[in-house]
Amino acid sequence: MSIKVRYFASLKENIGRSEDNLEFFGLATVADVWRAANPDKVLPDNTLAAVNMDYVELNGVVNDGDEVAFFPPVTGG
Amino acid sequence: MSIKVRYFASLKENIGRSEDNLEFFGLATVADVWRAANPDKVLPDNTLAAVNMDYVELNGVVNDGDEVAFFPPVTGG
Amino acid sequence: MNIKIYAKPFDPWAEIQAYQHSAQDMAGKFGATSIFIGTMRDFNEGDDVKGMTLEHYPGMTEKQLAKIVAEASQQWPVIDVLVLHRVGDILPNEPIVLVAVWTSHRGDAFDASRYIMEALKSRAPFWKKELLKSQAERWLVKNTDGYLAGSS
Amino acid sequence: MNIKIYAKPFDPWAEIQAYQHSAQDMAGKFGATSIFIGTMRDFNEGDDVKGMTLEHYPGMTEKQLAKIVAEASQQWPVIDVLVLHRVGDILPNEPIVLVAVWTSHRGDAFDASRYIMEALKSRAPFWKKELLKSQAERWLVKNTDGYLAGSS
Repeated sequence: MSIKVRYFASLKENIGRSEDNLEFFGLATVADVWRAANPDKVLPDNTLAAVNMDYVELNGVVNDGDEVAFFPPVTGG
Repeated sequence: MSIKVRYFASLKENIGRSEDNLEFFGLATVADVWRAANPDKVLPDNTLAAVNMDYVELNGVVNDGDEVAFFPPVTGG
Repeated sequence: MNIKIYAKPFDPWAEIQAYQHSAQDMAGKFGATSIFIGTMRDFNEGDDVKGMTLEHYPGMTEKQLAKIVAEASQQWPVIDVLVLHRVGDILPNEPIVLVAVWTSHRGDAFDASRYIMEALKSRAPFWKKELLKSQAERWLVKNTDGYLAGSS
Repeated sequence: MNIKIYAKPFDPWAEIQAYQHSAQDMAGKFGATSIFIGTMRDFNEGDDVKGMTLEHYPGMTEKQLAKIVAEASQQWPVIDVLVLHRVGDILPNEPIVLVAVWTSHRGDAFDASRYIMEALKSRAPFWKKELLKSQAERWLVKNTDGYLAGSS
């Protein structure tokens, strides 16, 4: 299955990319997506995750075509 | 001593006057002012009183030249 | 800090904007503005309302409002406050009251503006008399409690 | 109900006024309007701030804001809501966020607008990067909690 991964703000700067496109075989969680996209980088504490623009836990399962996003705590308003 | 009495809103309409000017000899409280100005009328429940534009209790003492006001609960805003 | 009683309709947006622009020392300093505007509705307690007359106690109104604003300024770090209130004949859809509070942080702006509105409702000497569509007139008897009952 | 993301400065007063006029069904029905405006300050955490870049997650921003407004509308009898938020390069004294809530009664307007602001601060995907007078850039790490700490 195809997963699009997006990064925002300081996390995007730290990683040096704004997005990845990954292919998975079988079941994958949000945490798996991070590990596959960033094998040499531990997910920073407090990172938030969203699937298809809704907040999810890291053990949430992803499906083909999902957009998975990782970003630091929000600071709008 | 001279006391000016003012009435507002429904209380003014009920009494039929907007003000009174009274002369007192000796000590007088806000309640005394009402009784002198309206001898045949019990002070309606919930009536608020002010002396010189500050809220007071009915047992508050008045002084020469004071402006005493009686009015129903306020409904602004 | 400014408190004004208007006998004619006022434009709340023009008033706030003009006040904010005139208070030059505010520029760049405030991060939060909380504004409350009370507007006359065309119905109340189940009746159609045609208009309203707002009576006040000139002098005491200003004195009590200044006290309330001073109390709020003691409780929260307020940068500036604007309070406007209509009196006289008011038509539905016209603003009755405006409270604007400028602070550095949002919690203070919300708290202070709400405090001022609640205190104004219970202590500022204004009285509303409604003119119903039926031509009957009635004095409003009591302001409901916005804090506890969540109503105005 | 309207939610807009602006890449350019907006005039909060013109926006509210225009929206209130365009929503004809509101006329005479709302008694209370609570407005919060967050404005960029020229200092933060002890440093002089020259400007700010506000990044957002297009699409998710609108989705989360719509959810927040829906939650508020379920909890309080809200007549209408307007939410505006800036993105891009922002200068001191420019409005960053505007939340306006129209209700019948004041308690609901205060409660709903504060709820929306707090939820926006904790859940809407916006990120601020400050440009200091020293030319250093820094990402804001955390929004303080307006409810508990009374700060923004």
